[in-house]
Amino acid sequence: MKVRVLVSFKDSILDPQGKTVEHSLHTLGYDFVDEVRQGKVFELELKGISREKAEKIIPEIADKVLANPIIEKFSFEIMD
Amino acid sequence: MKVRVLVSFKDSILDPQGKTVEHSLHTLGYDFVDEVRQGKVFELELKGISREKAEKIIPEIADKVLANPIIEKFSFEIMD
Amino acid sequence: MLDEKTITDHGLTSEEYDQIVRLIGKHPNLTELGIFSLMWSEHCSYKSSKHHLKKLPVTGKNVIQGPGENAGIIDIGGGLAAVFKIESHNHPSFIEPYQGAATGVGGILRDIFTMGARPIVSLNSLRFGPLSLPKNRAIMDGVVGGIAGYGNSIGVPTAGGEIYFNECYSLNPLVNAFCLGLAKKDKIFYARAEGEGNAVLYVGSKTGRDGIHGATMASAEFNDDLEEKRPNVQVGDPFREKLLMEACLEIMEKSLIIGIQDMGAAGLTCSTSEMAANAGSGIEIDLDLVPQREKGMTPYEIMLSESQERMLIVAKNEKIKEVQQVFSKWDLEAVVIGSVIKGGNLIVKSSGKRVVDIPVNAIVNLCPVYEREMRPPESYAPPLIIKEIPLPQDYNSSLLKLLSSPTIADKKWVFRQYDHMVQTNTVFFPGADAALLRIKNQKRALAISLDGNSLYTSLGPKTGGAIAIAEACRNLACVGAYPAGVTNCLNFGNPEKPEIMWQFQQVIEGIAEACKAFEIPVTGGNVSFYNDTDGISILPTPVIGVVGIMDDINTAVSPGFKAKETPIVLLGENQEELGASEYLKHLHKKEKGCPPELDLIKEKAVQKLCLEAISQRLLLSAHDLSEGGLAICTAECAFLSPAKIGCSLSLSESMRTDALLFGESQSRILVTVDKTNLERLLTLSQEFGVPANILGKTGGDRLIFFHNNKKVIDTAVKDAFNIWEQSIPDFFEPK
Amino acid sequence: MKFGVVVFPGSNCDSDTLYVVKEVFNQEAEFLWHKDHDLKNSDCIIFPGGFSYGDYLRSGAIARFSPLIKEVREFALNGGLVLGICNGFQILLELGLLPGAMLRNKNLKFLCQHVNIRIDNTDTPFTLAGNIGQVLSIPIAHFDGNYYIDNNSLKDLHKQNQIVFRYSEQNGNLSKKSNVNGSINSIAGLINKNGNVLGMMPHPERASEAILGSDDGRVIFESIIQYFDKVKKPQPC
Ligand SMILES: Nc1ncnc2c1ncn2[C@@H]1O[C@H](COP(=O)(O)OP(=O)(O)O)[C@@H](O)[C@H]1O
Ligand SMILES: [Mg+2]
Repeated sequence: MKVRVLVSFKDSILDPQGKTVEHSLHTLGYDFVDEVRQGKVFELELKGISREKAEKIIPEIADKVLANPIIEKFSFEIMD
Repeated sequence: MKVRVLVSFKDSILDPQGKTVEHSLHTLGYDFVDEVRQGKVFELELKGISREKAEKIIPEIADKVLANPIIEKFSFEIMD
Repeated sequence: MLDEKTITDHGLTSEEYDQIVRLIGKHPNLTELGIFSLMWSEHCSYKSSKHHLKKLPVTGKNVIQGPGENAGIIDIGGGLAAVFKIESHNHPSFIEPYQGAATGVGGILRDIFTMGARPIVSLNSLRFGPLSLPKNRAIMDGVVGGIAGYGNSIGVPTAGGEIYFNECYSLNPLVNAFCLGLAKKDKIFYARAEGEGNAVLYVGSKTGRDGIHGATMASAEFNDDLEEKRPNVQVGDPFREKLLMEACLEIMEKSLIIGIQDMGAAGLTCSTSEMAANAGSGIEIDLDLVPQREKGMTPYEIMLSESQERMLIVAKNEKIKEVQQVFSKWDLEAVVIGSVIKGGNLIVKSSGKRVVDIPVNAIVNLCPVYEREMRPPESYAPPLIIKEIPLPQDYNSSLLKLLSSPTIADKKWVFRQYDHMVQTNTVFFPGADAALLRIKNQKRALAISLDGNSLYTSLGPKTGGAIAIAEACRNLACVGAYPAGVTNCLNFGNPEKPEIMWQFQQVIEGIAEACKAFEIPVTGGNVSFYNDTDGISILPTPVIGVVGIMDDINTAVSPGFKAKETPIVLLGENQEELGASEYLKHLHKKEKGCPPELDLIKEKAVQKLCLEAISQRLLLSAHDLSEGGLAICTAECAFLSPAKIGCSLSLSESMRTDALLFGESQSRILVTVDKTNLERLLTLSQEFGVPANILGKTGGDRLIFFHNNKKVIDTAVKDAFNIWEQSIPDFFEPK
Repeated sequence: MKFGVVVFPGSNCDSDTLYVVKEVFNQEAEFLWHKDHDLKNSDCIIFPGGFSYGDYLRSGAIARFSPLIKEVREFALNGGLVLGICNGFQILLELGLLPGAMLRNKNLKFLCQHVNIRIDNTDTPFTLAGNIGQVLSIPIAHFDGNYYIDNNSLKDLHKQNQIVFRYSEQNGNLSKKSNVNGSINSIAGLINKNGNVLGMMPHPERASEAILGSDDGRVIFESIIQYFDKVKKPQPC
């Protein structure tokens, strides 16, 4: 089973990387880009685990290891 | 319009960050995690641009700016 | 009128609230209350410490600026001034180690460049719980990464510091960041909003809802509602800070401004009111003009935000354009948000309404000052009955074990993550007794040492405080620099506990006494109280930073052995002292006894002797004795010699072998000299009244110690080195 | 001769580099601001170390969009000497003036330390004063110095003798241990096919004065100056 976990700064937290990318896209003339936020993506390959179990345990993993809940939020999708 | 661009290492490239995460998940007892790959995600907020235009220009931006094609591949989704 | 809960939630007592009402002649509104809550917090007002800090000597002929400004300044000759300070970022680093430490570095850098000085070096002093716990490793990994991430990016070398480990820091790690900058003596800037009608400019990053109440948080204990405090953490942007630094230094170089102040703790509130109070003027700003990152921020939030990488500037109206040009060159905003006004009030407008109108003097200077109750703890120094300490069977293994204590072990794992060479001035890298920096095109150099042993201060706060100064100065003497100025960061528990206040008072007395003996001024510092979690306080932890001057960089001496067959001489004398030692702690699991005695007259004599010997170029190497005593000091001299030269020492004193090898008696320096200079060194020692004993000589590839003709240690330098070098990495990179 | 040192907003070895060429080697030198379009008649352009744009996105990635890059690219394509140090090397890779890419150091930590590098090619304007096999002690200071290139291109690099520096032991041997950041084939520096653009991770400007612990980096600046004196100066007829 393939799971994708997206981790990014909470909306209220400054995202210096995203801002810098945004600025350089503007310099390159891509004016239609209004905002950029940059985050991390983890693609996990799981085996020997049911979908239900995964749905329960992924948030636990994300909260404990993949994201820092103080400043980051996460979301996940089970891909197949 | 919200666009999500995912950038990750090509399969042929070692991903030590992913390996480190994988290792620490194993240490914590999450044995069912078989492999972890880590990448970047960019969430772009676009305005004043049509969906067709976006579909053409996002790959350009990803190729030129967001990813380094020598080591990275990308994919994108238009979210709304 | 605001209800009682709102007032207590803002950390103000009802007496303090009444005092506010008296001072401003009205009940404050919420924003005004928020302003007072920040500025009257312990962190900003020093209300518990002020009374005691007065005892520190602050004057001296080379002092340009003592405590009271963003940083202290001393004249170092050649038209140059050294601007330096140390500050804590303990609480944020516990909550979010990486960002907490990073923004700590960012904050202290701003304190330096806001005065017109280009930061040339950073150091840091860190305290963690034992590395055997994963949580402590994660904190250390994050803190070190954050310091590296910020300092490396901005391009200021992190050239030294210190790290200790103790159980008491498990729930309350300490992160103290030091920075020093160089300014031209005639181009120093202060935080003053002078000249009615002058413009007030906001520069740097946009304001967001970051760290609202950070200063109040740093003034409270941690407990279960920690979770709630979490969103207050800020994310640092070293790139933006680099731009800000370059732009600020450029406008100051061009003399375009009147006053400038960084927005650190308490953000806009602190910078506006302090700049006005310092100049005896008022200030008016319009929040609608403040660049904002988030929508719908209230005046309360904007005034209290602690968003990073921002500064406040006062400039003449005719210079605004030029200032803005410089900032735009660096891709930064510089926006006029108000002006200096007559009277002494801070007036804040928002959507055309006056939301704040209060006297700056009340905010900045009239916070009540407390002489809190003090009482020595019942049993602060459990007596050490030395006979109860069993003598080791095997001193070899004691030495090796002590070398693996993370407090003593090699810190390369840490400092190789720091760019310690950028700016190409670093002559002695981390690992030497002091960081040594050349000043390009000058013979003169600067040396800096941080020091603070909390085992000593917990078991003997006054002696411990004095030792911290003595040892930092001794470190400077070992490289060949004499002390010129002191900064200090005092990390303590809850000051409302009489025992903590007593520790604080004792430590300050010790520091003051030692500073007076060395005739060095304290030019600033920081106090961090409330380092408690769940009611348990950290050991009292003063961290001393001493800045020294070296007249001729070419005479500098480093700790490593330089050649074979050179005599090894101990300056100073050994005493039978084991109290508060790392040996007792690490090998016997005891934190007991009194710290070693300190005789300031002897200490000064040893240091003067060392300095004189270095300036006469008599010494090949010099290293001070500290944690782990003579044996550890000797081992380090071998490790730090590029060829890993060993040595053989014969000791003949009638005392316990473990005390002789591992005791931490003060006022001792281990040196090596060329044979041809030995006589001169011994004569010089006599002149200075310092005992100097030839202990043995360098050579071979083993560390050998005899005590009263009995071989007590014999181990290969290489093996000992591996243990010392691998101890910390082994915790992080398990095989 | 004249050096031009490019300044991006986050460059932080710009002053160090200028100081060395100007004060240590007594050459003419000037900063070149990234927003300008002026190379100020420089004979050799140096991209210094640092964090050009905070190294956000990827090290060196955003710098290549700076205005001055157009001129530098033309200069390089016309055979002008370009030296990229550390972040400068990363920029040259992102620009495509050199092949390959940088990955994070193998231990996933920033590394600041002296390393040994071996000169493998002295047939370049940047190393002609050195000897093949000569080992230099020079500091590195980077997070992303783990050089990567695909196998075919790597063969090309070898064939064309483009590998100039390799991380080595003090005696010149290559080992896993000496390859501190995990670079493919221990590559620490390489040159383009035309032999006028060099990128290297170690910082020669930090090793050009004995007081800083090593002056082994001098050979690089000396080579450039010698090359220019001999080859580039119009010979009197
Ligand atoms: N332990 C101390 N010793 C001497 N001066 C101190 C000490 N603690 C604080 N100070 C001085 O009090 C003033 C206020 O400090 P602080 O609030 O930390 O400054 P800032 O707000 O600029 O960070 C500074 O001038 C500082 O040097
Ligand atoms: Mg300040």
